Amino acid sequence: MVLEIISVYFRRNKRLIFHNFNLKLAKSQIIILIGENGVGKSSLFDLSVGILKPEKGVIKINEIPINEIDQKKKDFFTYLPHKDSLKDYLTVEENLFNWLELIDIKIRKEKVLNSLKFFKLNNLKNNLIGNLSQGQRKKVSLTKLLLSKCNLWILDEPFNGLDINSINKTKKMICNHKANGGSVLLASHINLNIEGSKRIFIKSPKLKISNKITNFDSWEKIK
Amino acid sequence: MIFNLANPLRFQRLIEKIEPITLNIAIILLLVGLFFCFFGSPPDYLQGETVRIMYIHVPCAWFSLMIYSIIALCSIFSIVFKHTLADLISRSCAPIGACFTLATLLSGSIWGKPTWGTWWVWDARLTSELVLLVIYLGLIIINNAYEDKSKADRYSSILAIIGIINLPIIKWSVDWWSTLHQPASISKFSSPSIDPSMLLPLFIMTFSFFFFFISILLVRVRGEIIQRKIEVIRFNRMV
Amino acid sequence: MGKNKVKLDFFKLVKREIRIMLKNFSIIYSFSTFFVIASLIFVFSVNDISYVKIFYKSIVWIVLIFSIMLVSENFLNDDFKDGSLKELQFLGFSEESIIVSKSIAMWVMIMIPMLFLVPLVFVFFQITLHELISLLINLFLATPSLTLISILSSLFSVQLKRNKIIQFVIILPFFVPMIIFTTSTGTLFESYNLNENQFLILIGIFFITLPVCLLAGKLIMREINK
Amino acid sequence: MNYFLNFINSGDHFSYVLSSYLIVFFIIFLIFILSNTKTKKLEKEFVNLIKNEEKK
Repeated sequence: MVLEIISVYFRRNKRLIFHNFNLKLAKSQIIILIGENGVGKSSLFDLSVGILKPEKGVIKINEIPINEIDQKKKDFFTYLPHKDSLKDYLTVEENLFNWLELIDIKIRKEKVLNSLKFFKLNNLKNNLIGNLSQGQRKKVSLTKLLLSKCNLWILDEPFNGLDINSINKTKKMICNHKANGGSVLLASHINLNIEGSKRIFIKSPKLKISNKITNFDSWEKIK
Repeated sequence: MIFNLANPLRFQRLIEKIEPITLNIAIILLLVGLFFCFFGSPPDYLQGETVRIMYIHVPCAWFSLMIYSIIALCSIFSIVFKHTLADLISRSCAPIGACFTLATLLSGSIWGKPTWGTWWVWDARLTSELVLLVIYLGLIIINNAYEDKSKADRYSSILAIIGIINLPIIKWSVDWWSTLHQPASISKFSSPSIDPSMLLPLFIMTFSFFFFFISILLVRVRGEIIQRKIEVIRFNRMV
Repeated sequence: MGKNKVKLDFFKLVKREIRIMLKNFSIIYSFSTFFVIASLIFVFSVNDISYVKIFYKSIVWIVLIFSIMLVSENFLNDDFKDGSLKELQFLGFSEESIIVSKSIAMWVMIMIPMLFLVPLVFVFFQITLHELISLLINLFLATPSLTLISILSSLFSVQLKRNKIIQFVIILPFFVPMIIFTTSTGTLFESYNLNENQFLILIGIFFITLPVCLLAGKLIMREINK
Repeated sequence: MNYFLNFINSGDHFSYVLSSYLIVFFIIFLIFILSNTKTKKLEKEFVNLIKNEEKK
C-alpha cells in the first residue's frame, strides 16, 4: 500500500470532520475524492501529509507511519496544495529552480525548459509569476509534477481554472504516471472522471451534540 | 484528582456551592482587616501614617504575581494536555490580574509621593511591574482578537509562557539591583523584619483579597462555562 | 549521516530565503529610506543639535525597532499567504530551522543597509569615531535577538485578518530589556556601571531569547495550520 | 482608638492613605461588578435559549 489511512478521527474548529475514516491507495491506482465544499478534502490531504495530526487513527505512507518519516518527507510524495506557494516577484524559471533545490533534485536546465513546453509555458519562462493569470499559475505548479521523481502524487483541485485542452493534458499526464507504477490521490468538487480511476464520494458525518455534555472537548454524538 | 475536577460541569456544580461562601468570608475579613488597618496598628517610625497603604499595596502586588503564575501553569497544562478547564481559568484570570497589577501600581505611586517625593521612579521593580501590566493587556487583547476561541486560547497560552521570564525579574529585582524600592520584609518566615502588630492587618487583608480573587474568578469561570454551553446549543441548531 | 542532512537542509533554507529576499529588493529599499527619514524627523524635532548628540543611541534604536517590526510583518505574511510556509513544513523541514533561517535572512537584510546607514548617522548626529564603533558593535550584537523576537511577533499575528496592530502591542514589552541594555543611558540602573559589561549582557540576552523564541515559534507554527 | 485619632489628624498623609484605599477598592469592585453583570447576562441568554429549545 502506498498510502493507508486507518480509522481516522479528526475535528476542526470543534466540527467533526472524519469519523472512522479509511482509505487505501495501492500502487498504480488513481483515487478521486469527490465532495462538497467544506467537507474536509483539504484537511484529509493535510492529515495524510502530516501537517495536521488526527486524534485517533494511523496514517502510513509506504507502510511507514507519517510521523516517523520526518526529514525524508520530500522523497515520499509530491503534494500540490490549494495555495500554490509560488512567489509573485520571482520568474517562472526561478520559482521552479527554487522548488527543485528544496526537494533535493538536480536537473539540467534544458530538461526543465523541456518540461515547460508540455503546457506551452516556454514563452513565459522569464515572466514574473505575479503577471500571470490564474490558469497559467496552475499550469506552472502542475509542471512541478513532471519534474518530481516521487511515486505518490497528492493533488488538491488540480483542474481549477484550467481550459479544456489543459485538463485533457493533465489527465493524460496522470494516466501516464499510473502506467509507470505511480499512484495519485486527487480531490475535486465536481464530478469528473479519469479512466481507470476509483471514485470516492465523501460526506461529512451527521452529528449531533449529546445533551449531556461531560467535557467540552468531546461533545459530539454520531447519529 | 485534578482530572476528576477537570470536567467543567462538575466544576460548575462545585462553583455554585463555593461561590457565596468565599464572598462572605472575603467581606467579613475585609471589615476585620480594615479595623486593624486603621485602629489596631501603630504608625511606622520612618514612614509615618503612610505605612497603612502597605496593607493593601503588598497583597495586591503578591496577587499580581500569583495570578500570573496561575495563568502560566494553566497555559502549560493546556498546551500539554489540551485541557478545556485550564483554558477557561487562564482566560478568566487575565482581566483580574490586570486589575490587581493596576491597583498595585496606583497605590504604590500614591505611597511614593509622600515617601520618596515623586509619583513615579524608573527603578527595576516598578518597570518590571509595568511590563507585567502590559503583558496582561496583551493576553486580554489576544483572547478577544481571534474569532476562533480555541485558537485564541492556544496563542494566549503561548504568550503567557513567554512572559514567565518577567516573573523572577519582578521578584528579585530589588535584590539584584539595589534600587529605591525597599527589599521584601517578609521573605524570611523565621524572623520577619516587621512588627507583629503590623503583620496582623497585612495578613488579614491578604486573606481577604485572596477570597475576593477566588470569588471573582469563580464568577468569571461560571460565565465562561455558560458561554461555551450557549455555543454548543447554537452549534446544535446549525447542524 | 542524519545530522549532516539536517545541516545541509538548514543551509539550503538560508540560501533560499536570501535569494528570495534579494529579488524582493523593494523591502530593503523602503527599510533604509524609512530609517533615514525617521531619524531625520527626530533631528528636526529636537532643534538643538547638542541634545541629539546625547540621545543618538536612543534615537537609532527606537527607529530601528519600528523599522524592524514593519519589515517582519512583510516577511512572514507573504510566505503565509502564498502557502510556502506550509510547503516548507510538509517538505519535512523542522520548525526551528525555518524560524532560524528566516531570522538569519532578515538579519542580513537589516545589517547590509545598516553598514551604509550608520556612517550617515555619524555625519548627521556629529558623534565621535569611538562612539560610532561602539554603536556598530552594539547593533551587531543586539539585532539577532531583535529579529528573532519580531519574527515571533509576526507569527502571532499571521492569521489575523483584521487588526494587525496587535502584533506590536503584545510583543513590544519584550523589547523593554533590550532597549534598556542597548542604550544603557545610565539613568535607569545607576548603581550598575553597564558600559563595561554591556556587550556581555547583550550576548546573554541573545542566548535567552534564542531557545524561548524557538520553543514558542515551534508551538505557534504547529498551531497555524489547524 | 488613639492610633485612629492620630491618623485622622495627620493632615496630608490622611488624604494620601484614604485616596489609595479608595482607588484600590474601586478597581477591585469594578472588576467584581463587571464580571457579575457579564455572567448574569450570559445566564439570561442561556435560559432564553433553553426555553426556545423546549418550544420546538
